Amino acid sequence: MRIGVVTFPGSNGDHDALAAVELGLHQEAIAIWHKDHELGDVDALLVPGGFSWGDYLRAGAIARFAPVMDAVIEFAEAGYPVLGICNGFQILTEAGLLPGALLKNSGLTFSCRWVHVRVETDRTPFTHGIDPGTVLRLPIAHGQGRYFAPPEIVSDLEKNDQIIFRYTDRHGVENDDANPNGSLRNIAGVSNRAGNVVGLMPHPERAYDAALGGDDGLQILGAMLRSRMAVAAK
Amino acid sequence: MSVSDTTLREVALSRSEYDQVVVLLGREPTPVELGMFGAMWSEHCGYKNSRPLLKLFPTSGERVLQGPGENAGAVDIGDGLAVVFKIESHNHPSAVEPYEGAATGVGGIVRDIFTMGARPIALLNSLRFGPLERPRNRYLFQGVVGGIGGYGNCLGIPTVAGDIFFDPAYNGNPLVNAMCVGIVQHDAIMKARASGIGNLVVLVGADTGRDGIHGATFASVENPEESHRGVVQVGNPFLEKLLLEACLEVLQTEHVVAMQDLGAAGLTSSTVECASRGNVGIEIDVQYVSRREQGMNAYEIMLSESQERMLVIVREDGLDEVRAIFSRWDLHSDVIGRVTGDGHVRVLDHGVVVADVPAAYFVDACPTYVRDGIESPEARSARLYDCNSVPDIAASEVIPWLRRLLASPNICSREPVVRTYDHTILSNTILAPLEGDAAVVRIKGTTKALALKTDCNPRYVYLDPFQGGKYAVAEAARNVSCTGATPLALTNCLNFGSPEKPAGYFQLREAVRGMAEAARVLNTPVVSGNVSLFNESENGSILPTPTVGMVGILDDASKRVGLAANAGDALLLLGPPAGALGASEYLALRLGANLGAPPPVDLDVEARVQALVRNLIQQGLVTAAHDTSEGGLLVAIVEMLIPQRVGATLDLDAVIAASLGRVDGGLFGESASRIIVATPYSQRDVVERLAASAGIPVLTLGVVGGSQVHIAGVGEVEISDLCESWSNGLR
Amino acid sequence: MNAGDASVEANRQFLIEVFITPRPVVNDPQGLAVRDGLHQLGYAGVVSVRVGKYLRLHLEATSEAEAHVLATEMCDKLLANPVIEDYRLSVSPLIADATARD
Amino acid sequence: MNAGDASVEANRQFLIEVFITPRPVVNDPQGLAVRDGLHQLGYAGVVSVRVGKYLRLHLEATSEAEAHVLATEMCDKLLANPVIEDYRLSVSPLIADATARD
Ligand SMILES: Nc1ncnc2c1ncn2[C@@H]1O[C@H](COP(=O)(O)OP(=O)(O)O)[C@@H](O)[C@H]1O
Ligand SMILES: [Mg+2]
Repeated sequence: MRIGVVTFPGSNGDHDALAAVELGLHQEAIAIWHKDHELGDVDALLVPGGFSWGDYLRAGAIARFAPVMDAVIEFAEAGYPVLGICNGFQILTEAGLLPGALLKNSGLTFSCRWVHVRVETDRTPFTHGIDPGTVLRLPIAHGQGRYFAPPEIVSDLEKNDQIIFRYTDRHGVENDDANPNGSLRNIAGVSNRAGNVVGLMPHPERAYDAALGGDDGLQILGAMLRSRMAVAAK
Repeated sequence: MSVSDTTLREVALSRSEYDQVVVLLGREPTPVELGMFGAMWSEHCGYKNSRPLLKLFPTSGERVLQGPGENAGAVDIGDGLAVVFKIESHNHPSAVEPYEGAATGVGGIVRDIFTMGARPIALLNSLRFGPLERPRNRYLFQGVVGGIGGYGNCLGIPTVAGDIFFDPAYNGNPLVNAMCVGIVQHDAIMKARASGIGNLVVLVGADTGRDGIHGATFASVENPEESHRGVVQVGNPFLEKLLLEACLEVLQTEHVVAMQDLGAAGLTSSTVECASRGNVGIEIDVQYVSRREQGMNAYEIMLSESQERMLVIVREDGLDEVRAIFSRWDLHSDVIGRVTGDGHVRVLDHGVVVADVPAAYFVDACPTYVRDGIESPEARSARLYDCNSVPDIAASEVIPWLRRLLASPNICSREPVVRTYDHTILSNTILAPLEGDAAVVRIKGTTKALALKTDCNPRYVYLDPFQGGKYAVAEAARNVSCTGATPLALTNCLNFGSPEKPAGYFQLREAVRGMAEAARVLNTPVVSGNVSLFNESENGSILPTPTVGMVGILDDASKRVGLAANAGDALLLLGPPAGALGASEYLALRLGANLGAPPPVDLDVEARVQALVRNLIQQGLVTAAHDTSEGGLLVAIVEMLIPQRVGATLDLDAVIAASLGRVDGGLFGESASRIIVATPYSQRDVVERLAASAGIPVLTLGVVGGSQVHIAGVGEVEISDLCESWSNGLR
Repeated sequence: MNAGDASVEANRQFLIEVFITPRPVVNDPQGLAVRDGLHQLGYAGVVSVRVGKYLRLHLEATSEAEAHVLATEMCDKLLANPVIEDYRLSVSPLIADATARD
Repeated sequence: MNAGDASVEANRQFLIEVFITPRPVVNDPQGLAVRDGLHQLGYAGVVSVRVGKYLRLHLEATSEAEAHVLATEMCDKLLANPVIEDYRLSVSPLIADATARD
């Protein structure tokens, strides 16, 4: 499988995403530049973390207008798997590919630590084959990860099975202590209506090797490989 | 015509230094030249007071590829790779504007690393503040921590280790030392030596503004808040990230002959250093320098310390390719001049010469001072304080004291700080902050890893600069050894008060002597460093703080060991068992003052204890290792129990007996060369045997398990209670 | 919003608006990035951008003059960082109704 | 600041001020923190604080009306995010002299 990784000015998770694809998934990683107008021949796309344009104004706000974004939007609308991680999630919400927005953490500081998230649905290419209710341990590292969407949107998300990950304790129980940033209803990741575009704040691409503290991230990245046929069939 | 005292004060030159300038030039300097001399002859750039002392450091070794003198040191780590590292202070700017001061400190040290062609892979920071009860100190603390995280996180370089210490001597004068570590192929190491007459001088990155004018001079005078009149520098980590990637890419081409970041004294020091190191001249015209503001004159342009700028010396035929790479990264670059053959730094403003001085005058002719140093009477009498005049504590007081020590700001959990630093980015961190005595980061594509730590107990250095200097090196190395890594080399930042005061000079000289001796015996040459003197405020000098940044190598990364003990492990103490009260955190808390002689370091024992622990780790015999430092033995034991929230059953009578029979001395006294290891109970005797054959005392302290810490003859306490004391000290 | 009770009878509420900008000579990386972003969007006419903060406070005070004095003090002490920022403020009386909405 | 040349003759410069606030339904922890900080300093009369952004743009346009249209577009596209933010803007002509200072 050929997995594209987009680099924006200020991206810094691109190296990890490329490494996770190559060293963790053993798949081909393709670096894509923000000034490119085409994605080339890729089967799936990772929009990595970092501080695109310094996160100035709002995280992801300026990146959303990068030349490559037209191609990203086209790719997403064609139903291919697109995963936005951290800043990538922020960019995809700014671009309107995902609902909601990500605000400054309720604690007002950057937070780097390992958290638990519960997989809410297996209908996306990034959770395909993972039993709903499975708890994964992943690192977070962000200052603006508080998920917010207006109430009517959130009920839509619930109704349409678009909430993909929730922060929980290690036993899968949702509570305030397990919510690292004040996200609405402990939401850690959401998808678009179709389910092929997913964004999450935790970093699966930094959890591909037990030596790093855990390899649960491989389940999310690896799900792409299993679900590929399903997506291609559409 | 003679220059006024006010002007001289502005450039921080003495009258006699000015006279030397006139003699050298054979004429009065122009205003621009005078400003340039002021910057280059400041302590910060010229090391006027420290240069003779720095010669005491051992700087070479089989693995040293680059010692002091370039932007950073470089050490061979095999596989054709080198580790490049340096530590630098940003104390004065942080006292004025803590967030931006600390942020730009990180920015500066990162540039020093990628200037060498190395990719930065880790950041460390060493911080000193006055007590947090004072609102101003808390403001500085929060700002500094915020700035370090804000800049490093954005750059995507993990901040993996550091150290923090509080003492009233840092009121109004916090210390902010940042260290960066990078990796480079041997043959890709780039130097800051201009060469090739006719080659082009290219300035790339941020536009030049009026920020930080006289930063270098201002870093070398007392009372920063008062003396600082320039515009505070505001960092742009986003721009630095672009510079980092673009510079590393440009260095892949054949077109660059030298690279130098613009740090203190901006264009002045970068042009002077590039020319002087390369034994060539440089001619630039400031009209080509892009500005952020209108109406800047040559003086301001030459002394501006605007951040995120680099000087690149490029072959003319490669210019287009180099500039294309920069513009691909949306970076603006200007050709501002050329390399010349006459050894002069010549500055033009629209073709008119405004400065023309042989580079050597700025560098080689910089005056140096060797002064008289005398121990201050206060430090002397504090050192000679009779610790045994303090009554011992009763067994019933041990647990309350333990809790008090665990909650002390100098000992308690650094979690509230480290959580705001991204330590997982780059996916190399295999021993994270709080997991081990040093951080361990793997090197992708090899089996190797680096162990990194900064350290300095400034209380020790204050009370006995020579022993304290030795101890700082020994402790940093010990922390590295406790992960299983072999200490390779060190960098250091000498943060001291005024060397013009005999007591200040004494501290500086003695600490450097001690550090040099330890570095020699422990075989960890000094490959880079930085000097920050004149750290004084209305309450006098800071505690002398020679921060050591140690780098070690672990050939097999999978062998690394943290500090968390497991249930079922035995705890063994390696090294001389006795603790003593002198200069301890315990005594400081008890008496509210820094008192007593710090523990002396027997470097031979130190080296053997460290070798032993590395050997044990190498053989897979231990699950955890941790040295005893502030707080002494019992605190160190509890620090090994906290991560797994597990208890232990301890018998520490032998330690107490060895410590003149004092309960407080044995449990809370401090000492050098002690390491506690946790080993599966069944392997205890193997460890004992190896220790015996290495000639190192070994003592079984107890067994890990349960939810309580039981201490024979003392009582017990829930580990969760101890966790609570430890966790909340910085909140 | 529990401080909003009317127990101190004479007090009225004022809206304080504080406009904080980076001082003119201070580098404003955020402004530069936004300017470049706008250029990328095709707004070539954007000459410069400075990004600051906008605070809205509801404050109880006995008079507009007092509100002004208090607000100035708060800016000097906490809201603006004089080392790198300038501020300007405006005070206006709040009608009870508006309070609820803001 | 190289975009500031006067080659487009008809153009004049305008100062655009943009005031961005978090939408009322959005929690503003920063505002709460500032309020608490002010209470701690003894300003008990502070009822609420909301923290937003204040942008100052210098924009070339042929008329104030055009400047207003452009500024509104920029806000809608980039400067504010309608999911979480409200904005207000004001346009005023810049006299040549003021340009240099801001
Ligand atoms: N400023 C800091 N930044 C990052 N990590 C830090 C900082 N200060 C302390 N740490 C981490 O906290 C842990 C404890 O540090 P310290 O108390 O200095 O250990 P020791 O007493 O063994 O030298 C280490 O993992 C260290 O790297
Ligand atoms: Mg240690």
